[in-house]
Amino acid sequence: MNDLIPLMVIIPIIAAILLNLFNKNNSTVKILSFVVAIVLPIIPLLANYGTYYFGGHAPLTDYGTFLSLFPNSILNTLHIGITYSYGSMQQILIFFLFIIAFLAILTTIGERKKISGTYMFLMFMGLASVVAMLLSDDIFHLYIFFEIVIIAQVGIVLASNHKEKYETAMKYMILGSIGGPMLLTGIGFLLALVGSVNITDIVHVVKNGLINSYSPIFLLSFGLIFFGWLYSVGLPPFHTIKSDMYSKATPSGSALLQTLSVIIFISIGLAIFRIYNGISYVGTFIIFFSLAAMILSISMALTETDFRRIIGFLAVGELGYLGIGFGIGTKLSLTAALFQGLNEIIITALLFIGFGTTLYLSKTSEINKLGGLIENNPKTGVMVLIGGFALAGVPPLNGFQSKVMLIQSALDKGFPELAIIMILISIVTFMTFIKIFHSIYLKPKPKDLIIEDNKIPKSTTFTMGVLIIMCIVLGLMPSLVVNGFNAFIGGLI
Amino acid sequence: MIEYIIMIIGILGAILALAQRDLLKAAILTGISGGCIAVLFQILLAPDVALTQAIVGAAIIPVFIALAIYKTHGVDNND
Amino acid sequence: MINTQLAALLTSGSFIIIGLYAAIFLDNIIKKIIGLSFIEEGANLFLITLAYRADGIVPIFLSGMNPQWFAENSAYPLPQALVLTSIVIGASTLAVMLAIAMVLYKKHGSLSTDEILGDKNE
Amino acid sequence: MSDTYSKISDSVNKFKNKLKKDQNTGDNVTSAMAAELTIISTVLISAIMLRHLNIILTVLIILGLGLYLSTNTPIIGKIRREQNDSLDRMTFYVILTLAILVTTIYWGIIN
Repeated sequence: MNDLIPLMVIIPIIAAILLNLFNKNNSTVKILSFVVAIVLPIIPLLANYGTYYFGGHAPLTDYGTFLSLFPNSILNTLHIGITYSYGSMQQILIFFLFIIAFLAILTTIGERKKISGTYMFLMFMGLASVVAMLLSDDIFHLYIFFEIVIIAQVGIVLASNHKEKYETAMKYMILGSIGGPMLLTGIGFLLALVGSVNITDIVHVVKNGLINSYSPIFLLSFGLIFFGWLYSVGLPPFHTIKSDMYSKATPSGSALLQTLSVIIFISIGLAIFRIYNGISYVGTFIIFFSLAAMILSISMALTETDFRRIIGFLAVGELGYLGIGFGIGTKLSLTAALFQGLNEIIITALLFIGFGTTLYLSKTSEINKLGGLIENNPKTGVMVLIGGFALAGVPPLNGFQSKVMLIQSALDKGFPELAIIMILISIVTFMTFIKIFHSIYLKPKPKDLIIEDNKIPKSTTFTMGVLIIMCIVLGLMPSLVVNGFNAFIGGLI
Repeated sequence: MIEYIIMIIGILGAILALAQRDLLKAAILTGISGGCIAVLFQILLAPDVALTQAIVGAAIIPVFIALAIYKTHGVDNND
Repeated sequence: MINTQLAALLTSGSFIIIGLYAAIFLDNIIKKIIGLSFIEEGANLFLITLAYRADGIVPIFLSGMNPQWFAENSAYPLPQALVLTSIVIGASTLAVMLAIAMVLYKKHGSLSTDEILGDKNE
Repeated sequence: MSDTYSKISDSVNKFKNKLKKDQNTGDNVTSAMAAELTIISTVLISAIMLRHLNIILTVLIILGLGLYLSTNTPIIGKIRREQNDSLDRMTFYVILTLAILVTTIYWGIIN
C-alpha cells in the first residue's frame, strides 16, 4: 500500500524526537532505539512501488475541471504538492541503509555503557533526512534535507571523544555555509527558468525543449548545483575536510556518516543527471572531479599515519568510482555505479567498525605505535582482512562484481583510460589496506603498547559477521540487486 | 524611491558590521541590515516572508551573536 | 532609473559577495560567521526577487477573485514558500556555528581563526 | 645510463631527507614513492583522455606534464602540503573551484 512510503521518513523522525526527550534515563534510550532500528528494515520490504502525493495533491491530469482553463499545455502534468516516488532502486538502497544503521546503533549500544539520547537523535535524524532525499522528487526538498544532514553530521562528530573534533566541525560548518547557499542559488536559477520545483516536471520541460537548454541561466544553475553537490559528497576540493570528519567521529558514527554521504551522492547525482544530461559536457565535469577525487585521496591515504584518516581517504576515493559511473552515463554504467555505491556502504562500514576495535583495545590510532594485535583478537583480524579484500575487489566478494561492471561500461563507452585508472587505483587501495593491516596486526608488538584485556563486545563481532555475510551474498548473487537497479535506470534513460 | 534607500542602508549596514572593532556593534548592525531586508521583502510583495525575516533576521540573529560575544567577551583587536 | 527587481538582484549579489569576502579574509571567527549569515540572507533575497512582478499584487487569493486575473498579475508564491524554511535554516546553522565557536574560545582562549583552527603540525 | 641512475638515487635521497622530520621508517619512504608513482601514472593516463577534444593538444599536454612531473620528482610533498587541514588553504581552493566552474560554463556559452 502506498501510504507506507512516507512512514520510512516519519518513523525515524518520531523516534529521534522521542529519544531526545528521554535523554536522561539510559535504559529507555537503549530499548527504544533498538526496537525502532529493528522495525525499520521491514518497512521498505512491505511498501509497494508507486508515488505518494503529500496532502493529496495529485497531478493536474486528475482534475478534469481545472484543465479546461489551460487546454493541452504542459500544465496538465504539473505536480502541485511534494511527491515521493518509490521505485526498485529506492527499495534496495533504503533496505540496506536501514540494516547498516541498525548495525551501527547496535555497535554503539554494545560499546558504551551510557548512551546519550541526543547521539541517537542525531543518528536517526541523519537517517530520516537521507531517506527523504532518496525518495523525494522535489529539488527544494533535497536542499532542506541537505542542510539538516550537515547539522546531523556535525552533531555525530561532536559526540565522539576525539581531541580536535571541535576544529573539524567548525571548518565543516564554515565550508557548508559557502556550499549550501550556492546550491540554493542554483535551485533559484532553475526555478526562475522552469517555474516548478518538481524534478519530473523540470525533466518534462527540458526534454520537450520548452526552454533553450544552452541558455546562460540554465547552465549557471548546473554549475551552482554541481558545486553544492561537490560539497555535500566530499569530492575535491572538499575531500580533505570530509575525510577529516570521518576520522574524528566514533567508529560506528563514521560508518553511518559515510553511508549518509553515499546516499546523498546518489540522490543529488541522479537529480543532476536527469535534468542536465542533455548538455554535452556534464559527463566531463563529473568524470574530471571524480578522477581528481580518486587520485588525490589515494595519494593522501598512502602517506598518512593515522589509520582512521587513511580509511577516511579511502572512503572518499571510493566515491570517485561512483562519479565515473555517473559521468559515463550509459545504462550499464549507471547500474554499475548504484551497485558500487551499495557495496561501498557495506565495505567501508565493515572497515570503520573493524579497525574501530583496535581503537577500542589500544586507545591509539597511530599505526607506528601499534602492532601485534593478531594474537589477542584473531577473529576480528580475519574479518577485517576479508573487508580489505572486498574493498580491493577480490573475486568472490561484492567489490569485484561492481568494479567489473564499471570497467566494462567504461570500455563499452570508449574510455579505456578510465578502465586502466580504475584498475590501477584499486590495486593501490589494496596496497594501502595491506600496509595498515600489517602495521596493526602483523607487525611485532612494540613494548610501550599496552592493550587492555577487556574483550571486544559481542555486538561488534556480530555486526562485522553480518556485514561480511552481506559482502559474500552480494558477491555470489549480484543479480539480487542488479536487476532492481537495471529496472529503475531503464525507466530513467 | 524608498526601496533604493532601504537597499543602500542594508548593504552599508552589512559592510560596517564587518568593519567594526567592537563586536557588540557588529551584532547590532547585523540586526539593522536584517531589518532592511525584511522591509525589502515587503516591497517585493512577500508579506509573510517579511514577517519571518523581521523576527529572525532583525531580532533572533543579533541576540544569538550578542550572546556569543558576551560569553566570549572578545574584542577584535588585530583587525 | 533601474527597476526594483534589477536593484534587488544587485543587492542580493552584493550581500553574497560581502559574505564571501568576510568568509575568506576576516580573521575573527565571529565576524566570519556573521559574513556567512550574510551569504544565506543574500541567497534568500535572490529567491524572493525572482518571484517579484512589477506593479503586481500580493499573492493572497481572496474569495471573490477570478483565478485567471489572479494568475496573471500576482507575484509568484512558490519561491516565497521556499524562503520561509530557508530563513529558519540559515538561523539554525548560525546558532550551531556560534555554539562551536564559544567552545573553541573556551578551549583556545582567542577568537582569531589562525590560533583556533590554525595548523599545528606545519 | 649512469645519469638516470643518479637521478633516481638522488630522488630517493630527496625523499629520505624530506621525510626526515617525522619518524623515518622504511614503509614511510616506500609508501611515499608508491604515492608518487600512482600520481604520475594516473595523471598521465587521464591526460590521454583529452584525445576526444583534439589530438595535437593532448600530445602537447602529455609532454608538458611528463616533463614537469619528472623534473621536480618529490611532488608528493607539494601535494600533501597543498592539502593540509588549515582552513585558509581549504577556503582558497573552494573559492577557486567555484570561480573556475562558473567561468568555464560562461566561457562555454559565449563562443
